[in-house]
Amino acid sequence: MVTLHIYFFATHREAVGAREMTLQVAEGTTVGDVWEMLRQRYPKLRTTRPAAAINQEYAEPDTLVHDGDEIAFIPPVSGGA
Amino acid sequence: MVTLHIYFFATHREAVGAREMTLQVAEGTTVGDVWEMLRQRYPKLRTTRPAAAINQEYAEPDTLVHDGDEIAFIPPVSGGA
Amino acid sequence: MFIITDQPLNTAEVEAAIARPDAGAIVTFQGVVRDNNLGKQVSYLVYEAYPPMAEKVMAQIGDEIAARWPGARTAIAHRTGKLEIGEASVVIAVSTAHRADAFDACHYAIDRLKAIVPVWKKEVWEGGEYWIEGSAAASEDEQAALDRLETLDPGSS
Amino acid sequence: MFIITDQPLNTAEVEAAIARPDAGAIVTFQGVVRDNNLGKQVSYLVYEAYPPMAEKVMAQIGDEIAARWPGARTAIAHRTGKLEIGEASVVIAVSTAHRADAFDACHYAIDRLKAIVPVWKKEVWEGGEYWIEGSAAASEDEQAALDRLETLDPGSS
Repeated sequence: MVTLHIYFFATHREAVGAREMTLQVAEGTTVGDVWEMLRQRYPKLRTTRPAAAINQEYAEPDTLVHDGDEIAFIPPVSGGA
Repeated sequence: MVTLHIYFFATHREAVGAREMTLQVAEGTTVGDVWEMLRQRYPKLRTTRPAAAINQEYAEPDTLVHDGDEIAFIPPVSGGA
Repeated sequence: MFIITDQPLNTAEVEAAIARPDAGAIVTFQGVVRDNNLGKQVSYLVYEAYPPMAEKVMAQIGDEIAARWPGARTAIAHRTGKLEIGEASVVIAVSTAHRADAFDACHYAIDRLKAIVPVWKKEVWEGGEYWIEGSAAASEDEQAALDRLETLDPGSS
Repeated sequence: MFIITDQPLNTAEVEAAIARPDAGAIVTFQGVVRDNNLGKQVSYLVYEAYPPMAEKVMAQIGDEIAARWPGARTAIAHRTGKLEIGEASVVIAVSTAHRADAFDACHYAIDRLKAIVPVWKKEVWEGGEYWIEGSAAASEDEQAALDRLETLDPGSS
């Protein structure tokens, strides 16, 4: 199994009701798969897949996750002003 | 006669050796004429006619001067940085 | 200096981080909380960030600027938490040898920040609140920001 | 605020003069004394001004900006006297509702200032000094400054 530390922000955080969680997934899981699992569990999450980051770097949906990875799903950003 | 208060800056000030002076000229004198008089008196002044201001507003060389006018000859400006 | 902080931003500190003897121009951008947006009266804003990643991405923007405008130095501070009207949410300072580069690079920095830095804004008004969703992060590359800059000259706007 | 002063410039004060609740963007330009110019080591600079006219012309630039970018507010402070390396000779702050206007208007302001405001700079280096002569004042109109701005976008520079 692969243990992931997952972070949620803004609308995601409110939909999930938590800022972070630990999730265990099978080997061979992609970051896109992780999002689909979360969508199943938390139906209030957005229907369109957001950007994702692995260990604080943007990652494509088909990127494999690894044990200990820090995963973040990034709602459309709106900082700056 | 028309009495003028004349200001000099930067290279002009150094060429004339004064920051300001009072000058009396005839009625009907233009600000361009004033420059030519000064050029005669202070040969170190630049040969090309600089911009001029009357009462703190840029003025064309053929503008007539009037009694009590504040005249300034403006070397090419170089403020800002 | 590339920081996320929940403290009021200190513009002079951000500018001091990029001062140097061969820099003749400093251009600073401050994003300030407005009292209205899209015709609605705003009470206050709340900014949330993913701080470690946001700081990395801001530093990446500084690297992009140094690559495109050699010698340019960039500092960025973004605030989080509750911000009142008139408070600064972001301060970006860029120093360069000559002024045109400083304007262009600073403008590029705020455009990039709004596109890719993981920070989110919630508008709160009387009786409601709303998370603003802006740019779908990571979908925009550097060239897009540069292309947009080119269309922003005063002659065409 | 449009001032000529022989005191060190206070950037925060200039910015405070143009802050207001409906302004979301403040762009500030600071011209700083560089340690070199055209390959020569500069010891210090001396700025001289025609203060009452300089302040009027700076205010005129503020009016030009308000006419072209409605709602924009401008403040300008220019220092005179001896300036050491790293000190600011000029601070220009512009506030607007949206950021692109603030960048364009502030850039316009410094270009116009360098063209028409009666201020002069003397460079002093070891063993010599020289009055810099820049723009033949009054010969440039607003359109020339706008045209030049258009050529300064990052794509073409």
